[in-house]
Amino acid sequence: MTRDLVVQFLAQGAQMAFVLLIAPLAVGVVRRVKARLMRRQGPPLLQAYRDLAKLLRKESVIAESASWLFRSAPYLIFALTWVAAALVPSFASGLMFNWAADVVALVALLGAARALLALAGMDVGTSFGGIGSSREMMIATLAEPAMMLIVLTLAIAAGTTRLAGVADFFIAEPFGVRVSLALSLISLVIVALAENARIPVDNPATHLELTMVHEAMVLEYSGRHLALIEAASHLKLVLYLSLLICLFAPFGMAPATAGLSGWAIGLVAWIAKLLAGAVLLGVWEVSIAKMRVFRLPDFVGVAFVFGFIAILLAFLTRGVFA
Amino acid sequence: MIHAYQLVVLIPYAAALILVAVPGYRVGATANVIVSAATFAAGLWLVAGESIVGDYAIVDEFNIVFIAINTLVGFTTALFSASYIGHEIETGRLSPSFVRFYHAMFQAMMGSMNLALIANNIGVMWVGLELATLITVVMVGLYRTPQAIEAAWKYFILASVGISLAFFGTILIYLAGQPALGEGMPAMTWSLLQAAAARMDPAILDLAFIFLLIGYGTKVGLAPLHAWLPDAHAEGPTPISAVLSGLLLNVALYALLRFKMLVAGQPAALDPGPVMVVMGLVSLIFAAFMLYQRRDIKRLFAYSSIEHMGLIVFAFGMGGPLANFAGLLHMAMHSLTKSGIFFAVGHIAQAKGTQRIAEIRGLSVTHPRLAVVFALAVLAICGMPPFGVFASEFLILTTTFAREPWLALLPAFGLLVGFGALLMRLQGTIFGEPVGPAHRVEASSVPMVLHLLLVLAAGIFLPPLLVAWFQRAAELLG
Amino acid sequence: MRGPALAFVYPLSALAAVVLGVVDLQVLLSGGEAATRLPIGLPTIGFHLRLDTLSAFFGIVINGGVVAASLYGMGFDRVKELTPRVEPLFPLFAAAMNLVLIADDAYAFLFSWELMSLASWALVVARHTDPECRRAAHLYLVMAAIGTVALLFAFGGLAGPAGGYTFDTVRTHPPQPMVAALVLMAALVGCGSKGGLIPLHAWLPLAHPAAPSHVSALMSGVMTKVAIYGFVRIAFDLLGPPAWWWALPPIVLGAMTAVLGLLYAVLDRDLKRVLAYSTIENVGLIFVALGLALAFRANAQHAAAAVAMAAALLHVLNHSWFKSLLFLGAGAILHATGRRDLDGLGGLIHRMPRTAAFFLVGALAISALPPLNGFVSEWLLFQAVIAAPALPQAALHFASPAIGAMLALAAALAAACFVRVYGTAFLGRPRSAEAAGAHDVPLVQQAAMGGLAFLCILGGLMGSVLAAALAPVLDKLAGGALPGPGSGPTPFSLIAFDPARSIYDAPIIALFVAIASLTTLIVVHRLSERRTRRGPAWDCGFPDPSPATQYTASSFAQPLRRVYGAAAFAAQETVVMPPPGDIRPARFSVVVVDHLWRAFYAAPGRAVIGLSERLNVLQFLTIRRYLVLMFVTLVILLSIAAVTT
Amino acid sequence: MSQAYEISHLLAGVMLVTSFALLYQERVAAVLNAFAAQSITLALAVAWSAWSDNRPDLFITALIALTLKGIVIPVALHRTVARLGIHREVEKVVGVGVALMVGLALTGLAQALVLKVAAGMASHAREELALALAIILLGFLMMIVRRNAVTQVVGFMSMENGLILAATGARGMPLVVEVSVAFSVLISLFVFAVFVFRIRERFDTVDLEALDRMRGDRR
Repeated sequence: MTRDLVVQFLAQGAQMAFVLLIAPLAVGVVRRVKARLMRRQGPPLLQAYRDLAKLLRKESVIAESASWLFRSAPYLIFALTWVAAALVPSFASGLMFNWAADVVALVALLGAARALLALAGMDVGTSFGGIGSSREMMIATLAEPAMMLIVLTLAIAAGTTRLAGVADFFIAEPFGVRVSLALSLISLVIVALAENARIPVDNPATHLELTMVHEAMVLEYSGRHLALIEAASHLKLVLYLSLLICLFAPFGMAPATAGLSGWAIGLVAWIAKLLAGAVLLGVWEVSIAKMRVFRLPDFVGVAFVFGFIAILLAFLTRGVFA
Repeated sequence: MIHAYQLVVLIPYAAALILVAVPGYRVGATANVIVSAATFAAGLWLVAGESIVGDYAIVDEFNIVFIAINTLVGFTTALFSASYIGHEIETGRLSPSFVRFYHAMFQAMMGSMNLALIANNIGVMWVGLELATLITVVMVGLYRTPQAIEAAWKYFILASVGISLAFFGTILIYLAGQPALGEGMPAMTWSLLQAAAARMDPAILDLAFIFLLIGYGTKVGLAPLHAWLPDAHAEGPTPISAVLSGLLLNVALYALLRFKMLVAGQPAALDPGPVMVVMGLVSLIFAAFMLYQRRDIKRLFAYSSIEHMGLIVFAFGMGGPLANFAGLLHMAMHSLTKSGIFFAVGHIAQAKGTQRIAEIRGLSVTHPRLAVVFALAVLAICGMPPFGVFASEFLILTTTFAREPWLALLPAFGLLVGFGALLMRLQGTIFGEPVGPAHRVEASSVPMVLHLLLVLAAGIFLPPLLVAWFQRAAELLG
Repeated sequence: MRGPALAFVYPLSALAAVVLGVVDLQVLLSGGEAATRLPIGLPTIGFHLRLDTLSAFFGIVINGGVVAASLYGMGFDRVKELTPRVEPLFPLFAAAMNLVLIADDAYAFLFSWELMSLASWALVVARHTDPECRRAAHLYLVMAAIGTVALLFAFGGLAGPAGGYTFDTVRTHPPQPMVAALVLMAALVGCGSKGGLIPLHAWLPLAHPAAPSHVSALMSGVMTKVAIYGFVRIAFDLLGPPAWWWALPPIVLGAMTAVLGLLYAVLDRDLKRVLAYSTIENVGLIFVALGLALAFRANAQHAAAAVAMAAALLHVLNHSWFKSLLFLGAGAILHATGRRDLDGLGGLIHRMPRTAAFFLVGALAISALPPLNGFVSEWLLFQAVIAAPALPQAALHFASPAIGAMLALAAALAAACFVRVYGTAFLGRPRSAEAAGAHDVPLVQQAAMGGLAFLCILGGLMGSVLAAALAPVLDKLAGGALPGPGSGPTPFSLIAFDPARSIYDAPIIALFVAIASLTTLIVVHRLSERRTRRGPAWDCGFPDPSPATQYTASSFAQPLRRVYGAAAFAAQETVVMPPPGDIRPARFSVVVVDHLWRAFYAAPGRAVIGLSERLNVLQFLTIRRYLVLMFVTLVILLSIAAVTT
Repeated sequence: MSQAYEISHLLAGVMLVTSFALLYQERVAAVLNAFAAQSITLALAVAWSAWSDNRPDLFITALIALTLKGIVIPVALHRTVARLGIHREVEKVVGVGVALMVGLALTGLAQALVLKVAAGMASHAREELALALAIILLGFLMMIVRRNAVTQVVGFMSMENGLILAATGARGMPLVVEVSVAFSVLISLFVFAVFVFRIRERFDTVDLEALDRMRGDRR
């Protein structure tokens, strides 16, 4: 009994470790793919790890006007994102603690990280920080309603808001409410792009001040703080990828009861899907241009519309729960 | 052996004769207070005693309340004017001889109103009411400024026409009662008419009620018969304004209600309810709107009296035990509160040396106590707890909604519009930076505080005796 | 009435509130109730009082707020803070609110309700020399009167023509369906006008800020809850079994209120007004939850009804905590800098660190961010919305996604709004001399804020415990309750419906975050370069010492205004660019139109004044014309008598 | 009895005719004469019913009507008019024709109303009631279709004539005498006021400014 508990605990810990370790790799893959498609050599796959290490080694310079909030925010942001990522079922669905937060709570955790980041952006008192924070929060107001609609669709279909539960549901009967699921897949992808500050919403590679959102907020950070922020954004990318995976491509994921072997299979499948997702993201990002900030409502609006249609369809072909 | 019901009439009339002769306004004022106190005592004696039905006098559950209020407010007003009139002489608005005249007239007026209240004979009641009216006409013109004379003259004309119509109505009641009660006195005696109501001629009864509604309604101040009221209140001496709003309107309404009892007693007659509802609503809403344009503080509260009379008539028009009860309660509360307000207004006018609202500011800074009393009184008349008006308005609106949901919107609308205006004026007068002079106030603040306390007490606890009277009267009113 | 005579007002009211709160708590936990009848009030009916679990719960909410406000009041400089106009009324206000909760007949209820309005009116107009205050107070009391009239109607309908005013009578004789519908609408107007439901909200952002800050805290954090109580009492207790469509008005109005309230808040520059607008938003959320509870109850889905009702009640409690906290914080800022305009503040986190910390807790809590208390109720509310598609009525189906989206939007806007507030008020660099010279408030006031902040955190972690404590109330109102603590993985996991369906376990998550951040801290400090250098802001290489270069509240609002303003307020930006070579600065201006104000306040006001001017002619007629009026009236009545038989 | 009724009916009819005459007259002097005629007729009617129903006290009423309203007041008013210099044509609100039409309508209304009265009351009483009602309404009409004070006072007095007629018509009604006395006091007050306060146009001024001054209530 206790041994079982220990195993469970280790598995949970392992997932935390995995997401943390694989995140920079995923980012590296994206960058590499983009570079290659642009006929560039591109950075080595492990560059992201090196960057983090380098940042950690550097001393951090903090503006005089910065407060304790500026210094403590990175740790919290990193921790929140990490925990959130660890609660999304990755290689196995029934892990020890991933009941602790359902989708709603998960989104809220990310929201907390976002709010802290935006506050940190305002802390030094520069114009760029303000630009970044205000735009970030604006984008969030566009993304969250769409996210809510997706959650609603899934809940209608699977009868639960627990990710593990949804995953189990789709593993059990892979041919669920298909059209509506496809639509909500699209809108979730759009939301993910917006949340992760990817093209066309934001350009992670940019340093043209007036167009940037995420980068503008972290402009004042350096050294270890910047490292944490970067790591957090990597984690967020992985989080959304594995969210997409767990909701729309859960096959291969180990059920709660599976033993070590099942977990191994699940892990392989998960990493494979994750990297595939990264590749797709890279392809997408080179094939489209960044939008002007105030075109975003139209773009994310698409997610909203699709999400809404998805629900209306789900009403027609649904398994009602009560 | 002389009885209390004779006293409440005789004391004032006798006093009037004496006071004409009393030189020196201080003595006169004191005598006025003492006499009014005596009348009040007689009134209380009546309250203590059981009901009386004589040939000429009647004291029953219905009018006892109004006799009590009448004598009480008469007393408090005398008290107020005793301290107020002195100031009027110092400022030279009145000469001592006029004050002497004023005191005599005051007592005569009180006597006439009491006469109208206790009369068991529709003719005598008519006489008393008209006497009171004509005396107030003279009082309104007391200052002899062009405005005062103009107001008095207008009051005189409209009142006289009202008098004539009311008299015609009285004749008609007699004619209606004649078949049942035969010729002579019986057909003019309340108690008998009340008993024989069912056998009275319905058609004449309708006709009579119309004339009485217009005739006495003019004195009640129902729109569109109200025209005399605001100016009379604004131009007369403040104690008279208090008596007008507090008592005369009530007495006129009392007369009207007596006749409504007769009509209610005759099923074949037309139901006066709808007419009263309409006239009440017209007065209520019209007056509420008129409040916004007022510049003179006394005229402001005169219009608010019209508003409340409208509400009361509306309640009686709705009829039914609850609404009638509420109407009676509101009559009592209104007369106490409104006369209290006029006392306060008198203080304010003395403190600031003007009645123009625009020149009254920041009383809460210059005269905190006065401001508190005034504010409480105004909020009370607006139907705010913990004052009695809240209880009556509560009953009126809830019962109306329970019976006629959509109709209830109209009185509510009127009350809200009026509230907006009064609150605006209240805030304007007691708040803000004070401007203009800030004299010491000579007049005694006992009367207004007393009235406020009574209204407060009524809001929190109504004596069972009073409730019993009201309920009995309410069921007579049908 | 000044000086030492009143020095004890705040301590005594704090003490009294503590005692009452304890009594309420005891009643809530024991599930018992106490009733009495005083021989005052309406003749033959009397003044009925009853303390049942529902009243007890709201009593806890209210007395908690009163305690905090009184503590805060103790810290006042009694010379400056115009005490004679505030102190006598403060206890009256608190007492009236408590009285409303225990009133057990229509008269007692409205009596205390109106007393509450009156007392708060006097408090709002305490700064009477400021014309804005007077205007706010006037609008406030008029709106309160409208609400009272609506409630009069509601109770009139409940009591019926016979006048059965006691709540017991009403419960035994519930009104006819048609009447009941009217009553519900009247109650919605009556309580909505006090709670700030659009379009009855406009007084709130004017009146709440006008009052002294601790009174603002009471009005915004607590008095609005009395309004909620009124609606719950009428709709769930007195009105009898609900019809499903009763749910629509509160849900739709509530959702619109939530979104619009925040849009107002995001665009406003006055700190206290922003807070007041966000109160409107939260009241909207609560009304949505109540509407859902009605819908579920009408369809006998008691578990879901319990979830929705729990969301409503917990949000009542939570909002009373963080909104009071935020208003007290705003009061502290006002006290320290004398300013309420966000664009004049900044950098206060350095000058008043404690207040800044407490305010941060409040801001994060009101943004519904885990693991604070705001999120607990928000989570339950979302669970209720997610359950809405299970309702049989098509109207509610198709409403549910719209509602969910609007609530999500509201949540995101709330976060944006309070990042904006905190970022401009406390972070960055001071934008004015006052802000630069600010100092933290007295200890007792810090204690008041600290206590509330602590409650916000505790409530966030112990949400499940609170929900369990609510069980008797939920059972009474919704006919169900949340799954108890035992049924979850841990005793503290909050469960909607059943563990398999949705769990939120705040302590676990908090624990995870704590462990994660601590380990990160330690690890990073182990392996990384620990040196830190202070330098000028980088700012892309062009740091500008002038604080004017920072983002202001207005500039922070710009993206949101661009996205939502055009639709909501017909917001228009105009840039006047001088021709090339002209050295005049370019001018930027924004026009924002408050349609609601125009339609529901300005227009009626104009109508009343205009009509009164028209009618005023009747004051200036000649005597002969008055006689004509009299004559015409007479003839009309005579003609009526002539034709009717 | 029947002949008694014939005569009283005749007299009442004559009074109604004089009311129409009042409406019809253009000049103040003529109005006053018409009024005097009405008052004298009233006196006759009252005297007649006093004699026929042998209620001697009514003779007092008749006497008052005759002396005060038949002679004193008309004469007094003649002199006032002369002094105020308004004996020329009076300013009317509506033309004579309209006034007469309205008068006829009112008479019809009075008839219609009284005809509804149950037969319980003696027919001649009903007739007289109808006439009295008509006279009252016509007097009221007179007050509002004329602009100057004197004619309006006259209108009021003719109203009051109607009242006295109705009162005497109501058989055995007490207090009639007292009331008629009271009324004559009232009327004297009226005339007195017209005398003393020189009320020319206060009754009906078109000068709103003046009214503002009077009322001290700026618009």
